[in-house]
Amino acid sequence: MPYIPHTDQERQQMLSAAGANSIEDLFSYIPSELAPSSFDLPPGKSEFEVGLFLKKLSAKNATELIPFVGGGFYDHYIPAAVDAIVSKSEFYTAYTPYQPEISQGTLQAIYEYQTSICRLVDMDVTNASLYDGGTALYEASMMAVRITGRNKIIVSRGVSPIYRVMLASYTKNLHLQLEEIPVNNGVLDRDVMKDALDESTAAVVMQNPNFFGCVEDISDISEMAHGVGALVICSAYPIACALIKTPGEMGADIVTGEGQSLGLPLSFGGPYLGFMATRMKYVRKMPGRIVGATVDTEGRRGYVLTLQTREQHIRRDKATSNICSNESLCALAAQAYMSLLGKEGIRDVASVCNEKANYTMKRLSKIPGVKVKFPAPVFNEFTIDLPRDAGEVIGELIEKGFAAGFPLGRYYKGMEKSMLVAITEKRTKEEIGRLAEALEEVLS
Amino acid sequence: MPYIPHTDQERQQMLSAAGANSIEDLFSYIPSELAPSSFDLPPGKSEFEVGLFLKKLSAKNATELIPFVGGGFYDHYIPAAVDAIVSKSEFYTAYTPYQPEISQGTLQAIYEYQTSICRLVDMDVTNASLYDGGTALYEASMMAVRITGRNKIIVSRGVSPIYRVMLASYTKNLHLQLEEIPVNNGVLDRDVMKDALDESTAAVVMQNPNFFGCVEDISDISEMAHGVGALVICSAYPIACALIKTPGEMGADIVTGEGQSLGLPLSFGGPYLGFMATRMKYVRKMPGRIVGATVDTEGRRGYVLTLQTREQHIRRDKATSNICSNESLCALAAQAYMSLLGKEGIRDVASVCNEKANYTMKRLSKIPGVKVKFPAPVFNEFTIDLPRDAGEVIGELIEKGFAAGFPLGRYYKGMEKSMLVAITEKRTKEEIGRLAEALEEVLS
Amino acid sequence: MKTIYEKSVKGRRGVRPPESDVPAEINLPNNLLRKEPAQLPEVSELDVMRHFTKLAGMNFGVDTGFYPLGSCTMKYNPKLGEQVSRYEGFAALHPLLPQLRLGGMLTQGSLQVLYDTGALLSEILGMKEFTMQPMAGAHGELTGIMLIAAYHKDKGNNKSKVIVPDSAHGTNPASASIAGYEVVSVKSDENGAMDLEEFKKTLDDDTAAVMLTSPNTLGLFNTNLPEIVKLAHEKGALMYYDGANLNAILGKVRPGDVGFDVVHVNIHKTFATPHGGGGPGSGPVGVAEKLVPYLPISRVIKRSDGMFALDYDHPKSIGYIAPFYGNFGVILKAYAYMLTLGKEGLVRVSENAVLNANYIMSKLKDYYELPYDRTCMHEFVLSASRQLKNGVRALDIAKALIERGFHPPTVYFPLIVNEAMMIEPTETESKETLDTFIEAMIEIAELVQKEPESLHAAPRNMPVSRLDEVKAVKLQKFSVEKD
Amino acid sequence: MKTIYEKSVKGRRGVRPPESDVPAEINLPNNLLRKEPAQLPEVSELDVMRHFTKLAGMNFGVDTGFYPLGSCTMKYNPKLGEQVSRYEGFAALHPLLPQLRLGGMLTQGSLQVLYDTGALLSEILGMKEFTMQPMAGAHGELTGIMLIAAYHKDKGNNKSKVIVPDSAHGTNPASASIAGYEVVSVKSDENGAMDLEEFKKTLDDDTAAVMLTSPNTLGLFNTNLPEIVKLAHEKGALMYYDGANLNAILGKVRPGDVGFDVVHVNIHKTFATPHGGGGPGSGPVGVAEKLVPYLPISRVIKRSDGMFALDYDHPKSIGYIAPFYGNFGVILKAYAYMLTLGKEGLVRVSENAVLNANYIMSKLKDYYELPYDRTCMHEFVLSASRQLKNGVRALDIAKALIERGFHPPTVYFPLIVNEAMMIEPTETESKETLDTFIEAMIEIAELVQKEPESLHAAPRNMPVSRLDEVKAVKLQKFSVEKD
Ligand SMILES: Cc1ncc(COP(=O)(O)O)c(C=O)c1O
Ligand SMILES: Cc1ncc(COP(=O)(O)O)c(C=O)c1O
Repeated sequence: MPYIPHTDQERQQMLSAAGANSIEDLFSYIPSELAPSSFDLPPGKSEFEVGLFLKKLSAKNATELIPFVGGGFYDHYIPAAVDAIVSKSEFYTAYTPYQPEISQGTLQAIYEYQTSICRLVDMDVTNASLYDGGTALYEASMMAVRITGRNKIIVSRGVSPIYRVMLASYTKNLHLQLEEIPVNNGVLDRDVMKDALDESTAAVVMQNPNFFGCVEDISDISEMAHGVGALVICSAYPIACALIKTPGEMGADIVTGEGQSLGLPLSFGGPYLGFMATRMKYVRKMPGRIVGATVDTEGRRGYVLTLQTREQHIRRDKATSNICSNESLCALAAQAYMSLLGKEGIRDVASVCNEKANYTMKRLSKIPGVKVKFPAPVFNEFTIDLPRDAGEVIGELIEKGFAAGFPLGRYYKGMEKSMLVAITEKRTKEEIGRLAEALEEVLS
Repeated sequence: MPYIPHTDQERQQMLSAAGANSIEDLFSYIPSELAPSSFDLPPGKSEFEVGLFLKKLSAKNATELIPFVGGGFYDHYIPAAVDAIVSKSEFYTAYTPYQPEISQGTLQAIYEYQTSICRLVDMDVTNASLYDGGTALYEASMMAVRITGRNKIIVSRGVSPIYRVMLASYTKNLHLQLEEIPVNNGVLDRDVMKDALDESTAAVVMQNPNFFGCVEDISDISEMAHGVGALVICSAYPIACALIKTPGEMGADIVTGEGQSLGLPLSFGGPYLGFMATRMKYVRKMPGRIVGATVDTEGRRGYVLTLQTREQHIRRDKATSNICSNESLCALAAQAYMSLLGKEGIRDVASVCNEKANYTMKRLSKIPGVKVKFPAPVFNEFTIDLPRDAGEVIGELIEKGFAAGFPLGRYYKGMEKSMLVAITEKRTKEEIGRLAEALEEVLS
Repeated sequence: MKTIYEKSVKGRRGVRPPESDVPAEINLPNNLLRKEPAQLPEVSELDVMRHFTKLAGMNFGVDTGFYPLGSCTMKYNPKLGEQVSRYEGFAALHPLLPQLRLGGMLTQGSLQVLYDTGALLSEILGMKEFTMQPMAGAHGELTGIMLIAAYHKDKGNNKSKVIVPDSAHGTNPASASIAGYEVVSVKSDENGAMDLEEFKKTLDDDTAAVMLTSPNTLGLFNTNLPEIVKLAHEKGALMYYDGANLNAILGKVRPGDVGFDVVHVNIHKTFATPHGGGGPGSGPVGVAEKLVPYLPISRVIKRSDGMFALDYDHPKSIGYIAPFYGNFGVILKAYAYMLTLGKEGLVRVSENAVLNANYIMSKLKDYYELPYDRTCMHEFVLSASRQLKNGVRALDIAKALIERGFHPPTVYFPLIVNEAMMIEPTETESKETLDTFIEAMIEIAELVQKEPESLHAAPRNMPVSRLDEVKAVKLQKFSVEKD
Repeated sequence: MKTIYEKSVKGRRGVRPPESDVPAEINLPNNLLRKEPAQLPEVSELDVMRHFTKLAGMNFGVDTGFYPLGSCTMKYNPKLGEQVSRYEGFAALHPLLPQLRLGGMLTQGSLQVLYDTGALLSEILGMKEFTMQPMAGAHGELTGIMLIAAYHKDKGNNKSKVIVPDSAHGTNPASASIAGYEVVSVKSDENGAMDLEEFKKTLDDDTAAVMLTSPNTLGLFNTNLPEIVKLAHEKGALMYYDGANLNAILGKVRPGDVGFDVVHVNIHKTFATPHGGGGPGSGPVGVAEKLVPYLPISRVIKRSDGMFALDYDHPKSIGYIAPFYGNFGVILKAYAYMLTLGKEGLVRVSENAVLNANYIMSKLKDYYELPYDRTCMHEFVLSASRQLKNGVRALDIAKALIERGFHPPTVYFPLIVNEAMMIEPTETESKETLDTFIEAMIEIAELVQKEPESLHAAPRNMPVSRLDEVKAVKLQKFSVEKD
């Protein structure tokens, strides 16, 4: 049998030692009425056959389209060394580093990852990872509720609609009040926000750049929120943080985000990496594992999982979260990515993205009938209005070999003619030119 | 600059320490007349751009054709674990294990590889690898010349024509006499061989299965050769050795071969793996590195490069060979492959190949105008005669998505209508059926 | 060992991104730019590779050696999985593609992976349908409890509590609590099973669900299951199955047949996907027919023409649990594993996992306290209570095992066993490996008699000796200080 | 550590090949079958992974740490190379495809890689054309000498000897000898260069070729080169350039400009492809115009329509050197490397390689004998002669370095330096790394003064201590015994 080493002879020896005559003996005390009513599975296949079958399946996915779809998940370049690092089996075949002496590799790597995230978003402390950017946002909201003891959460409509649905789904039964604030001209409507903010507000949830790609300074919102004792949660795009004003600089109290852009493949939605960072004073309210530095019996530096009394395995139903397995290997990949690109490299990535996005925006807006929707500055993604249904146009562009953008009407009523276009450092001037030509053709 | 860590500041510090003012200083004593007359190279590119460019180049290769081409190089399945093993950078970024205490990984692996090859071909001792099967055959011939002090080498025409050309090329200036013996009905012509063999014969060079795919027992030839004091060199296909009578069983004195089939990708001709095995009495005449077992100062077992006085770094122009770098990582891959498949697995691979080849032979020979050329039994490759030029037919089958076989006329005058078809365990009944149908169409 | 930050040198660079081939125009006003660059490491590619190569050498995985970490099913992770998850057609696929017009057509391969894996799980566990969205076991639990809540709400049932045995994993009470329920714990009986009488007393109309692990965290199969299920259902409570221990019963018992209404599966345990130093995992949730309407959207369906599609039209759905379809890359590896093993292979998995556990148990029970001495399933729990008399704790034994080249068992869990050592060998371990582990455990037990103090110093051959966890809490150092 | 054979258990299986989907008919007569199965290991996939994971942990590579093995250019091996060589379009390509009708069309991608790499090398070295066939440096040497022989034969020159300096690598004389020439060695002068007077005396009409390494194996550039070339050419001898040390002179000196007629390049050194624990390498050979007709076939050409093709029509060719086109996978990695570095990058390679060597040399020359005290190029040779007075040999120093986490330099080569230690840092090493190495070397030098005996016991922290090489020769154990 695949992956099972025992020969029949060994099995027999072991059975005798265990005082059983047969394998069936070992299961004999299970009531026979519990035997499966069905177990209708295909026979096993050889490694070769399985690999080939999956290769063929993979070929049914249209990864050959030139991608301009983002929406929070981006086609950044992943250096070859990232995969070389996460392919080290001492890392990927290990589990949670409960036994620190035998797990310093994972622990130190995660400690370094925590450092990198803190520095990228300008916060004091980061946890070891959460599932993804959406659950991280939900966890942050619950954390704010715990910290403030309040129950209203104000959410900008500039936050990813996917994350907003997640937040709503998770909190449906929790007697919380979710209130959404509109976005006008690409930026949060301050007036509505001001009205919504009150002493029952636990948190204001923002995203920057927002889902439309617009970048804004939310320092004023932080001030307003703090004025009524509410926390500010900001969902951030880590690559953008290398260039734009950071959530920390803008007064956020909790920063979350999707770490996929830091060296993880798109992989149809996962595994990804939820990150969460906050101010030191809130660390004991934070969900998720945290690695801390300490010393061993001989005074040597080492790392351990720490502040575990926040966690389910100690606190059970009183824990800050139920999370156990997280996305550790993805955090390792992110740390490898951030180390390989480094201080200047990651800023270069961000700059190139921005330059190319500006170029693309200009180029596309020259097409008759196409206009940039919002005046606000963008990072690497922007919204354009088309003369007709964006979904339709995108469908026609698929025929021409492009995944040209995301139809905003899918999530925003009234934006049926709007398309969200994302650019990364991988998109070349030539590809952008070809997209523009194809769009021109489709629209003419 | 890519891969160069120094900052300008560090460079300056180091220059001062070295007593130089500038990098140019370090090169200043080189006569200026030697400055390059040209150094016209393209500017560097980012990792992303280079990877993408090469991806596009790779797409220009027709690897999507269903392959039935063999000729000594086979499309066997490579278990995923083989690549996981050779991707361990402690192995692949090391060099020759000159310092055994820091290289026990490579040394033990090669020692195990030597063991596996010995057992597969039934010989006493194997070297650590040679470049490929062709140079191994040449080295074996020279070894026989050294051992016997004779200068005639008799070569069967059943030996790969590629290897025969190599042998001729390498020995052109060496006052050796190469004599080729014809193959009749797929097997060596014993009568001609008998006439050719004499007291000046250093070696008889055979291949089994031969280039036409036919398997034969060469025990009688060994006897004849030994009778006149000549050695028998047999070029072997390691997968076949798992099933058919081994070179050792048939009396060969030196066994060589191409190890590509043991877990190495086809990779357009290399890197491959030349193996060589022989009887213990000839070990000091063998070229190439050899790993031997010994003990350390505390009596613990360990491994070292041994019998180095045969080699160029000690013996210089009196060495048994000039080889220095070999194909160590390929030998590691082969050892991983042989370990993963194991005793029963490799025999299964060989059996399935043979079964499928027999099936294919039967199936194709049902096509009007197609006939199996030789009555001799085959392992996984066989020769068929077509009603017209094989090269032409193969060209037409390419259009239909098949690399259907190798046109023997390319190397053998008078065999323009013959095609060599190779089968591995990867070819399915369905693919074989489709090939048959396509051939039928092309021939009708 | 130095951190990568301590290896950083001002101005040094690693991998270069592509240079811009468009005009270099940053179109952001100054006040929107970050003040100074993020102080990420400044190192070369070689620096990075050496750093992580060294760190890897300071880590222990299944590929390094025996890893009998109870409840975690640290079995061999087939390399095929690593390979297929890197196929470009899978790895490069953007999750929003199916949201484009006719986008489903662009992602048929991945949709089939999701659909088929769900279908296989449904058959393996005897459930009606699976959602593949949950990204770990605990996430599956939360999803499951949310489904139960949605069900009760829809049926107009007003129920506020969830029953969990005291042997349960911490995620069970945590998940129930986070989903808005009050958690009621039921103690275990002398057989290690949930105390039936106590359960009966606790169970009432206010009980929304009963969460059970089967076999439980002691590695014991509760033969009262049918009765518990019957009782719960009679009170209108739903039965939740924590699938963390599914490795014990593949092809032997199906939770669906037993009457469980909701199950989660720890893909990274039973289905051999790597644990990644803590994750990623995957925790698909399966439900009985009556809970299907509440499953998260999107749902992957197979249309009558054989094509796969995403279906959002479920008004009773609890909504989105994950941004997309779950941890696809992990699910894919599990799919490859299931296809490789097939029906017979999966049955052999649990048979040999159970055999291995019983073999070790039979060899060790003379040396260590075995609080529940019955045929176990895929794991069993020893107590170091005997050793404690000599001042040696389970933790000391764990560290002594590290010194001897093994990953220790899970210690101090389940909470109901004093000085617990929870041993789960898995089916991929050979008899020789088990024998060397048994020998080491016996040797340690003997050492406890002879020189108990020596065990407090273990491990002595690791990059670090025992670490001061209290100091870590005091220090509050969660990142490298800025210079 | 046990061998994989010692871990073997009768009947145990690892990876299964696909089962046959055709009738199970072995069509071989019994007398053609092997008598009993080859006694390969019988182990599980996990056994194999653990075995090689452990073995990898007992090995030291560039990714592990500093590897200043002189003459071997152990620079960083970019991971991009590993990735591209695994692209299916490259890895799965059968080498016989171009032999099929119009087959060249089926392999345009790989043919371009070969052609372009050859063209880049031609420009880098200043040669007319390259053959990519040779599979290592020594193989390139043999090819080169065969080319020289073919040339002389064609021209009717009757020449029987090849001149090689005594500082040459062993492969030089070995290659010349194997190609059928008599090898004449010329000693080095007090500057470490080939003694010019002695050379003049040795050079005669019977000289077919002069083989030089430049910089030579002492890391020194011979400023007499132009004169040597002139003298040799006057006698009708051809100049052979051993490119093992090309890393020192990229963009600074081109062998072709200097007048070399034949060169080989050690791709795995200068062009950053991994050394694989001993190989595979690649040793392309470049020639001046007059030698082009003799190059091995096939030759990769670019047709006027821009397509690539194989050309066999060279009646004067020496024939086949390799079965196909060389070590394609290695060449591909080198191509990726050259494209990444580009013109400026390649020049910086030699500049920084030379800087690093001079930096270490300047820091160590007070502690160790530096027999040739001049500005060195990419490497330099120290002698442990001073230490020898205290009974400490170069070998002891090497083992002491192992103990301190470094791979030792090349020792006892070149032969002309007593107790030689040949140090080549390469350009990819950082100043900190060099500094830690320098410190270790100084510390060892000081230890030689204080406790010389302690060095004989090194290394003490490896899986094995010093191994008995004499015993290995006596034992003649080259494989695991059958049981
Ligand atoms: C019994 C049990 N339930 C639930 C979980 C939680 O699973 P996960 O870590 O995947 O969230 C675990 C994990 O160890 C477990 O052992
Ligand atoms: C100077 C010199 N020449 C030639 C060679 C032989 O090269 P290869 O090992 O690639 O055959 C070497 C290898 O170390 C060398 O250092």
